[in-house]
Order: sequence, then C-alpha cells, then structure tokens
Amino acid sequence: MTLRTFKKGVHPHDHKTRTASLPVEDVPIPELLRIPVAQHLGKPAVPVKQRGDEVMPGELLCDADGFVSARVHSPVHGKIKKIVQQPLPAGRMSDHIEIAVNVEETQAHQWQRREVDLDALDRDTVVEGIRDAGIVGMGGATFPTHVKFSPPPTAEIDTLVINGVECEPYLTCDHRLMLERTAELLEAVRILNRGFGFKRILFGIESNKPDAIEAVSRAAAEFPDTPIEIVPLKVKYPQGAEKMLIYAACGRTVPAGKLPLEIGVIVANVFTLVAIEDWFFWGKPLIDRVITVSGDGIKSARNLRAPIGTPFEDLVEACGGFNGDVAKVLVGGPMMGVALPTLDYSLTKGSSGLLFLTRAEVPAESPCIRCARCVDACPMNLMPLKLAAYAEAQKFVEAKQHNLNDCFECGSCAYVCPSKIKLVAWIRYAKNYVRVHKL
Amino acid sequence: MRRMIIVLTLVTVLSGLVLAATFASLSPRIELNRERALQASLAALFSDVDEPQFEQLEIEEMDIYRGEDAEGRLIGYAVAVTASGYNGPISMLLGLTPDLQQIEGLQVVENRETPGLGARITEEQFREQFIGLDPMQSITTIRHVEPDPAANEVQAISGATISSEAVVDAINRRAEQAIDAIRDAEDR
Amino acid sequence: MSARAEGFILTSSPHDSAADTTQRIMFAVVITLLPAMVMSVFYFGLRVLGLYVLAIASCLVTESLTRRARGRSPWSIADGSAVVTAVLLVMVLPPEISPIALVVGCVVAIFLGKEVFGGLGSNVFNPALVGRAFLSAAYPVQITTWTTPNRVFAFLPQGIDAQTQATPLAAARFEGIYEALPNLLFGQIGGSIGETGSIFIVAGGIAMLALRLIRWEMVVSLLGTVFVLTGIAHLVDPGSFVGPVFHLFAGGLMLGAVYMATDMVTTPYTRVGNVIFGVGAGTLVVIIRLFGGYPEGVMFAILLMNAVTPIINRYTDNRVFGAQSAKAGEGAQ
Amino acid sequence: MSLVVLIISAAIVNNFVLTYFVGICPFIGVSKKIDAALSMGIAVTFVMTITAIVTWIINRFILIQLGLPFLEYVSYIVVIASLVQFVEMFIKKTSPALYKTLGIFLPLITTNCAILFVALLHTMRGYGFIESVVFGIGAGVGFTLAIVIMAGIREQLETADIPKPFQGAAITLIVAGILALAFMGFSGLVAA
Amino acid sequence: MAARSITYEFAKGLIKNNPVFVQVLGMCPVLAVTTSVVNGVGMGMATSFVLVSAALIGSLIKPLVPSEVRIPVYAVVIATFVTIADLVLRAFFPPLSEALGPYVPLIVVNCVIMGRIEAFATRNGPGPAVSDALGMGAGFTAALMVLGGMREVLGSGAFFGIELFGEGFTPLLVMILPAGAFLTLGVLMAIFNALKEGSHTVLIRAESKAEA
Repeated sequence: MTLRTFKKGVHPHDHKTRTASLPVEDVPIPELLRIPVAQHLGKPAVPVKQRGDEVMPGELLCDADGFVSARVHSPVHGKIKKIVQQPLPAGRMSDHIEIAVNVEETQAHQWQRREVDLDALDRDTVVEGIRDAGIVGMGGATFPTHVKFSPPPTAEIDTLVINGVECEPYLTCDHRLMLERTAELLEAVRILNRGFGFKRILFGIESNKPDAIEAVSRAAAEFPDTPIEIVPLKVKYPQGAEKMLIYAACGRTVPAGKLPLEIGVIVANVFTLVAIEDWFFWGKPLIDRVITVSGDGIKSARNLRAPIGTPFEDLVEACGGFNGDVAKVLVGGPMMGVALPTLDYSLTKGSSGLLFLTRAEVPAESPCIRCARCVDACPMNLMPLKLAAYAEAQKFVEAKQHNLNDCFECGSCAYVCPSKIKLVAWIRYAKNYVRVHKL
Repeated sequence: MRRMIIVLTLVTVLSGLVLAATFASLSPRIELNRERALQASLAALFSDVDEPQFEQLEIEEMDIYRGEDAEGRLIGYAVAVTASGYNGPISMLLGLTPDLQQIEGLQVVENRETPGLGARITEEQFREQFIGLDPMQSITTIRHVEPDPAANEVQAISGATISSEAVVDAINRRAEQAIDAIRDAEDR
Repeated sequence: MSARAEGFILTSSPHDSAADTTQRIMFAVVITLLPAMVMSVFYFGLRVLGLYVLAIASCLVTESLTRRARGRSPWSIADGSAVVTAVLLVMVLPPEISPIALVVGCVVAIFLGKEVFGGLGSNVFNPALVGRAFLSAAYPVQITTWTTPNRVFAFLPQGIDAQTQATPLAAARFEGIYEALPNLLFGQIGGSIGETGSIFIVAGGIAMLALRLIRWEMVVSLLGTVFVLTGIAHLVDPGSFVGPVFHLFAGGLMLGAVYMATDMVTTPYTRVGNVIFGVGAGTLVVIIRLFGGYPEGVMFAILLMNAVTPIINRYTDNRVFGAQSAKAGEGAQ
Repeated sequence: MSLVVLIISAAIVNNFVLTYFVGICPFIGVSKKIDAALSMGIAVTFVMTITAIVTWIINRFILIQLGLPFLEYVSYIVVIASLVQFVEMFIKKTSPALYKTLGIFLPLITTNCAILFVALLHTMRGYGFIESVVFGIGAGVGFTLAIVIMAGIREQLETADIPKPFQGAAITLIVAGILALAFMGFSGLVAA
Repeated sequence: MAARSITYEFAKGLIKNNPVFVQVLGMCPVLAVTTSVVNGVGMGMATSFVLVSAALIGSLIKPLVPSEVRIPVYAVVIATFVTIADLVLRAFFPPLSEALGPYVPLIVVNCVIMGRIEAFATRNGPGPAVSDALGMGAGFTAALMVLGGMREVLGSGAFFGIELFGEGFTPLLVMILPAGAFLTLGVLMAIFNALKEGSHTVLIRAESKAEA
C-alpha cells in the first residue's frame, strides 16, 4: 500500500530513537517558576494577580486580552514574587510572572475527575471551554485554539484532522502522548465531535510510529459512532505543517493565504486534544506540557512533563546535566526551532523540545549554484532561491510578488541547500521588512 | 515657423549643391576604380595573357565578358556566377577557354564565408583544381582522397564542405546555360 | 556543569543540513565521468590522459589567478567546478587538439565563461561549452580534424572513420555513410574525446539520476525531442535523413544531454522550465544537424538555451501551493 | 529567394546585432529590463518596416529616376528622422497606452543605426519592394530577439557578483560575444 | 561652464571622456570594421573628418538655426559630410572603401557626432568646438586602432598587414569574427576601467596641468 503524503518536502535524519521508547516522566517540582504572559500568537494576556498574591494550581494568572489571545493559569501553589521583563525564546520581550513555589502544597494537590454530560455540550460550550483552559496550538505555532475552532458563520466545517505527525527530528513528546494517553485523546475527539458533528475525523500519523498507529486504532475501534479514521502517512518533513497535513490526510488544498477553516477543516495537535480532555474531565487548564529534552549534549535524554514556567536549568538538571561541550541550544526541533544564547528561559506552552547539540560548526556558505534543490523541496511551491536573492538585493516588492508571505519557514530549502545558504534567514528578513514597511 | 522652413530648405539646398559638385568631380574616378577592379579580376583569370581586354556580351540576365589579348585575339570568356554560400552570396568569375571546352580559371570576387574556413575558397590551392575541368559535365566534390580531374572531381576544403559545394553547385547550375548563351551571342 | 555557561552558537533555523555540498556534487559528477574518461584513453592513447591533466591544471590556475586578482580567496577552486569544466571541455574536443589550443580553451572557459560573471553560480553559459565554442571559431580546422581510434574491442565492426576520417554525423550528413550502432554505443568511432561510447555516458547518467544530481525531465525531454523530430524527418524522407536511433547515439548528444544540459547553474529552476529547455535544445539540435552548416548542433543548441534560461526562469515560477484552487475555494463560499 | 529564407536570414542567421553590429547602442543601453527591451524591440521593428517601405519608394522613384545617388544618405536620414517624429505623434494621438510603453524609445530610434542599415542594405542588394519589407520585418524581429535575450541575462546578472571593471558595458559585450558564438550554430542554415 | 584651455578640450577626449571606452558610443563601427588596424584607422579618420567638419559648421550656424529644427539641420549637415567622405574614399581609397562597406554611411547615425554637436559644439565657439571634436576623433581613432591592432595580431598574426609570426602560429580566427569583436572590446573596456581606476590620481594631476 502506498502511504499518503504531501508533495515535495525533505527527509532529514530523525534522531528519534534515543527518546522514542522513554515514558514521560514528571520533573521534580521547581522552586521557582517564571511564566510569560505572551505564550501565544496574538495579544499578550493581561495579569489579573499582583505581586504578593497567593495562587493555587489552575488559578487564573492572566486573562485573554481580546479574541486572539489566551489565558494563562498558575501551575502551582505559590506566591507571586514579582513581574519581570525577559525575552521569550523567540526573541520577543514579554512580562514574566515569577512565582515562588510552595513545593509541598503543590505536590499534595490532586485534580478531581468530574462527570461530563457529553449530550449537554454544544459548539459554543466546547469552544468556551477551550478558551477558558487557555489552550493554544501545541505544535509550536501557539495560535489560540479557540480561535481556530471559531469558524466564520459561512464556513461549513466537516472535517477534523488530528496532527499526530511529529515530523521534527528528535522530538518524541507527541509520540509518547499517543501511546500513553490514547484514551484521553479519544475522549477529547468525542467532545469536539459533539460540538461540531464532523463528517470525517482523520488522524494522521507517520508510518515511523507503528506502535502509535496501532494504539490509536485500537482505541478508536471502541467508539464506532465517531467517524474516526487513522491515516498512516509516509515519513516526510514538514508533514506536521497544517496545510501539508490537510493535503496528505484528505487531499484538500488550502488556498494560498487562507485558513483551513475556509475549506471546512480544523486541525488539532494531539497535545491540544490531551489538554482539552484535561479541562473537560478534570477541570485542569493548560498548566504543564511534555517536552523532549535530547541531543548529544545532554547526559540522559528524556521526555519530561513540566509546569509551564519551569526554568530550562531545571530541565537540564532533571536530565543529569550536560554531556561534554554544548555548542548550541535549541528550543523546538532542529528544523524550525530557535537557537538560544543562554539557558535563561523558561518553558512555554509552545516548547516541544529542548535540544543540546555538541557538534554545531556553522557550515561555510558558498555561492548559489542554482541547483534549485530548494525549489524541489519547498512544500509551499515557492522559489526560495529567488526570494533569498531578492532579499539580499533589497528588492522587497519583488520578493512579496513572489509570494514571500506564503513561506512558513519550515526550513526545507535551507536544509537541502548544498551551498549552505541561509535561505530562511533571508526570507525572514524580507518578511519582516515587508511587514514593518507595510509593502 | 517661416524661419524654420527657410533655414531647413537653405541647408538642404546647400548640401545638395555641395554634394552634386563633389559627386560630379569624383564620379569619373569612382567609375574608373570600379572598371579597373573588374578588369583586374577578369585579367586574373587569364594570368598568362598580357594586358587582356574585356567587353561585356549583350546577354540578358547574365554577366558574360569576352576577353581578347592586345592583338585582338580571343583568349576566352568570363562568366559571373553567384553561389549561395554559408553566410551569404559568393560572387565569382568563371573563366572559359575560347572553345568553351575547358575551364580556364576561377576567381572569387566577393564572399562572406568564415575566414580561415569557408573563405579558403579564395585560395589558389582550391581554385586551381577547376582549371581544365569540363564545364559541360557536372563537377563533383570529394573529401579525403586525391581528386581525379579526368572524372571532373575537386577536393572539398576540409571542414568547409558547405562552401566548397556551394561553389561547385553554382558552377554546375550556371555553366551549361552560359555556354549556350555565349554560342548564341557569338553566332549572332 | 561542563557547558560553557553563556554564548551558545546562535544561528537561524534550520539547524541541520543535508550532507550534500557543492564540492561533493562536483566530484560526484567527475566520478560518474570516469568510465568514459578511461575509455577515451584506451581509444586515443595516453596523449588524452595528458590532455585531461593539462586541462585540469589550466582551469585551476586560471580560476585561482582571477580570484587572487580580485582579492578573493583563491581556494574557491576547491569546489571542484573547475575540474568538471576541464574534463567536459576535453571531452568535446578532438583527440589531436594542440596543447596550446587546449590551454586557450581552458582560459576562455574559466575566465570569460565563468569568472567575469562573478564565478561559480553567476555564469550564464556553460563554461566548458563557451570554451569549446570559442575554440571552434578560433581554430576551425584543428577542431574538425579527427583521428581514427585504436581498435579496443575486437568484436565491434570496422568503423567507417578508417576511410573517411569523419565523425559519424559528418559522414552521415555529407557522404551518406552511416556508422554501425554498436560502434556508436561503444565509441569505436572518430569524434571528440568524450564521444567514446554513448553507453558509458548513459551509465554515468543513470548514476547521476540515481544520486539526484540531474533531473530526468531535462534528459528525457531533450533526447525525446531529438528522437521524435529526427524520427519524423526520417519517416518523411528516409533517403535524406538517417533514423532517430542513430541521432541519439551519434555525436555529442548523449554527453550534452546528460552532462551539459543538466548543468545546474545554467539551466532553469523548475521542472516545467527544464522541459522547456530540453524541448528547445532538442529542436535546435535537430534543426542544426539536419539543415545547418554544422553536422553537430548540441553545443550551439545548449548555449542558445543557456541564453534564454533567464527568460524561462522568469516566466516558469512554480505556482504557490494552493494557488490553483484559490478560485474554486472562493466560488464554493 | 524565398521570403521565408529571407526573414530567417535577417532575423537569425545574419542577426543585425550579432553579426552586423548595428543597433548596438540601444542593445547595450536599453537591455536592463525585459519589458523595456521588448517595447524597444517592437518600436524598432515597427519603424524599421515603415522605413524599408518609404526608403525603397524614395530610392526607386526619386533617387534612381532623377539620377541623384549621392543624396542617398541625406535623404534617408531626413526620412528616418521625420518618420520617427510622425510615428511618435501618430501613436500619441491614437493610442496613449501604446505611447506610454513605446514613447520614450521612439526618439532614440532616430540614431539607431539598425534603421539606416536596413535602408542602405536593401538599396545595396537591390531588393524588390516585398523583399525590402520582409527584410525590414526580419531585421526588426532579429533585433528584438537579441535585445530581449540580453535583457533576460542582464536581469539575472543584476544580483551577480561581477568584478568591478567588468560591470556595465564590458560584461554586456562579453555576453554579446558568447551569444554571437552561439548564433554561429545557425550559419549555413539558410544560404542568404 | 568655465572656459578651459583648448588643449584641455582636446585632451579630455583621449582618456577621461574617451567616446568608446568611457561613453560607450559609436559601438557599431568600433566592432564592425576593426578586423585590421588599417580598417580601424581608416574608419577613425573618416569619422573624425565628419566630426570636426560638422562641429565647425554646427558652432558657426548655431545662431541661425531655430531650436525646433536643430536636429534635422545637423543631421543633414552630418549626412552631407559623410557622403563627401564616402565619395572621397571610393575615389581615392577603393580597397578601404570596399572593406568598410556600408559602415561608412552609418557614420551618419554615429552617436558620438550628434552627441558632441548637441552637447558641445553648439554651446561653444568654433575654436573649442573644433578642438573638442579633434580630441574626440582622436580618442575614437585611438580606440579603433587599439582594437583593430589586437584583433589583427591575434586573428591574422599580422600588424598593418605585416606577418608577425612564423609558421608555428595558428591565428585565432575567432578574433576577426563578430564574436571576437565583442569579446575583445569587452575585455579591453574592463582593462581600461581597471587602469582608469588605478591611475585615477595620476590622471587628475595631468588634467589639472593641462587646464592651467
């Protein structure tokens, strides 16, 4: 059987074996959390607590500021020490709420399962719940999930695509969730299906995770009334990108510059589903996440569950410290992740991986030989070599005319480039210029 | 407006006058040059004759010259032949013996062939192969082996087959027709 | 903790890259050319080996000197592109080419063909072909003087070049004598150094396709166009035009289609562009071979298509993902 | 000579720019952008064709009839200059859109030697009327071809790291030289 | 414009404003007829003759010519001198006339001439105008000579028709073909640019001397 997939893309070395079979472990509860107010795309959330306030696990720390914004909750028992400005991994500055954690109280806290009357749910209550829980896209894009689930009234939503692809090398947290929290995933699917009445629910999983495919298939068989299909996909990067996944799973093409909603599709990451389940059945908002800590520079690679706001130092400690000289630290995967100058950052809702690389010699750039491998790799069908050349020549209008803004910076082009040209960096530069100067 | 027209007319008239004067004084010399050049190419066909004289026969659509030596004896004929060369027309003069049985010589007057390649048709080594061939028979080009003059063969210039063949083709096409025309003209 | 506390390396994503580098690509190309190179030495003697060495040396020296003159690192020669140019240039020259002419060709190929445009990647024309075209205009006689190859394979029929000293294409075009196909395949024929055996070029081509160094669209569209057009000509007038199989394996077509028309720098970016290039080049090859003054047209055809490649690149951008259904999507709403 | 052969000869085999070196100034000056080059090419083809017609008539019915061959150059240049002026006025009145694209090129055409060359060559070669017209069109098409190809290449070279002494006209000439080498492939295609 | 010495007007055409290498004007004859030095010099002289004569006439009749008909009038003047040059060549130098062919009449549209008349001759008196025209003509001729020399030496192995090398030398035929013309001029122009850049200071000093 030929597996489904999208067009183009690349095959980076996956480095996943080191953590794929490691169950998720909880980190020791940190003594200090630093929780950013802006962990999502859109407007930063507004703090509702002050310095000195005591907080409980799950208590609201910041409220959403407008529609495209997301709530932030406290993961712990503790006391707000102060609010400090600090950069987020992505580089943007954000207020961080610093909480001195009461470790014992936090440890003692138990979440109580509550009975949910599925029949009483409708679309509005589902979306409202998602918003209240502060759930954002957990694949890395951190777009507030309730926005994604609020189609314009004209759109006819008929399909849910579940993203179990995890195409970034090294990362295994979604893989582990599919194995360990299969039942919860399916519960969440049923909640969403109550709200939307999907015609099809397609669960995309790459074929390099046969155990996940099997586990999810077995669990799905228990709900014959839910129209769920498991779609094994050919292994290829960036299959986890929304538009690529929709094409791979159901053959639909999202028009350039549009959202999946407009062709009746909603995409949800597996982690998002777990978070939904946590909220509806346990009343637990999004206050922690699973992150893969890996790379040659860490003693023992792990899949860790940690409260949002955990300093990265604590994660390193939980993994036994560094192994040799660490040259490069990445948050996220190696394809789209961000390199960090120091470890002075803390876990956000969007951090899917923390990688420590020892060999990180920056390959020397040589002139473009116009091999056009980037053209063959670009899943968006763009002409990366042209975009980079326009950016370098400061021809931003031309770059924009060549669909600059359709690039989602997956890095496939720069990955395959034999001349090691920083194509993504040039494109990002042009995008920023175009945005700032409103070209 | 009036001044414009006056100036323009004046300039044009002046220019016309100057040119007319120049032309009038120089054109005899130019004509002479042209005549001399023609006579020189024609004479080159009959290089063993001293001071040959040529006169154009009155034949339509063909330039054919009748050559006489200083004593007025017929030394042969010259036929203007144009070939379709590699880069453009090749104009040549084909010399014929008085009895019209043999080719007397070949001169290339003008060509745009590739220098060093097709343009080697102007070299003596190529041209002298035609001397003595039968103009009434078709001439053939051969390559790499020694040509047999008895079989009306000439060797093509290495690497310039097209130019060589163009010359031969033009001669083959024109010669017989020209000979007939000369016979007609002489009979008249 | 043994890590450097601060100052991790900061680079933009992606943080991993494929193993292929420009240098690797260039040397892979040279390796796939080795069988044909070895055969050429068998056919035309050790002299040819000397020519390869001389050409590689001249190309490398020319490039490093020009680089130095510009105040750049002369070590860009390590990218191997000059070696590829040198080998390909030798392959399209006759075995008896004089060393002086060869050096002139190398200097022209590297200097006028590549460096004046800004070096590898900026050149518009295939450097080896620029060198070859220059030589064919500079030394028209030398470049069309062919020698009879050594008899390496006893099982092959006697080649026609023994009598005519012409390449199979010239013999077919001007004398109406056709070389036997086995000779064309194995290269026991008069012709350029690299025309020694289409079969070895085909093997190199298959290796390059497998390594994804070249695009099949280019090779197939170019060869296909030549095959179809010469096939039509042959069907219309078998007396004047030899069959398409002969054209595929005679002359420099295979070498051109596999190694010249696929030169990344000077050919279009997209697959559609490659097909346009291939069809255009194939058509030009056939026009020149059947009706032009030269018996062989591959070099000119590829150079001419190199010249229009920027225009092809301008008008054959891939359509952005989702562009096609944009209208349909709007219509559905 | 067949007219098809004549047009192929004028446009490709004996390309005006690449073998006769005429029209080099606009070929170098107006070949930075494809759009401009195309407009220039169209404008030249247009004026060339009309020039071929008018100069043929003038030569045949005035200069030869009246025995004034020495006025050939003077009359041709006057004809071309006024023709260009007239065409400019005409286009400006009838099609402002066309004028917008071609307008700036028209005055440049007066000093484009390719135009005068067409007139001189058809006179020199003694072409008939139809032949002259076809020759003018072919030459114009050839000019357009060359300048558009050059513009495509130069657009690409804009981002190339060309050595400083070679920037500008020098690299353009070298590209033209290589183009001329490539166009040699067409020689012998039609015997002109 | 400050009045400058007549020497300066002459000298600037040679290098600083060389019509071929710097202004890139009059390319067509430059490329077409430079297959040998003799042709190059012949074309250079013919062009200079037209240039100087037209510049002189242009500066003299300037006050009489209304600006609307300036271009046509100058065109006629130039064409007249070109015809004279052509007739003289045909009458006294038939081989040269033959070699230059249709490129003699093309002097009419040589942008160097119209350019100099428009830009200089009509704005200055006859003295500077002629001096400027002579300088430009000399610069033009020099460029043609250099190009013709290079192409003849490499392409025919001769200089002024005299064989330079023995049997061993195979001339590079391409040099006398169109491609060779483009390539040689391109390379020459680059060399000129490089030299000009390098000796910029020297030149400025020389010019200020000429100006003084």
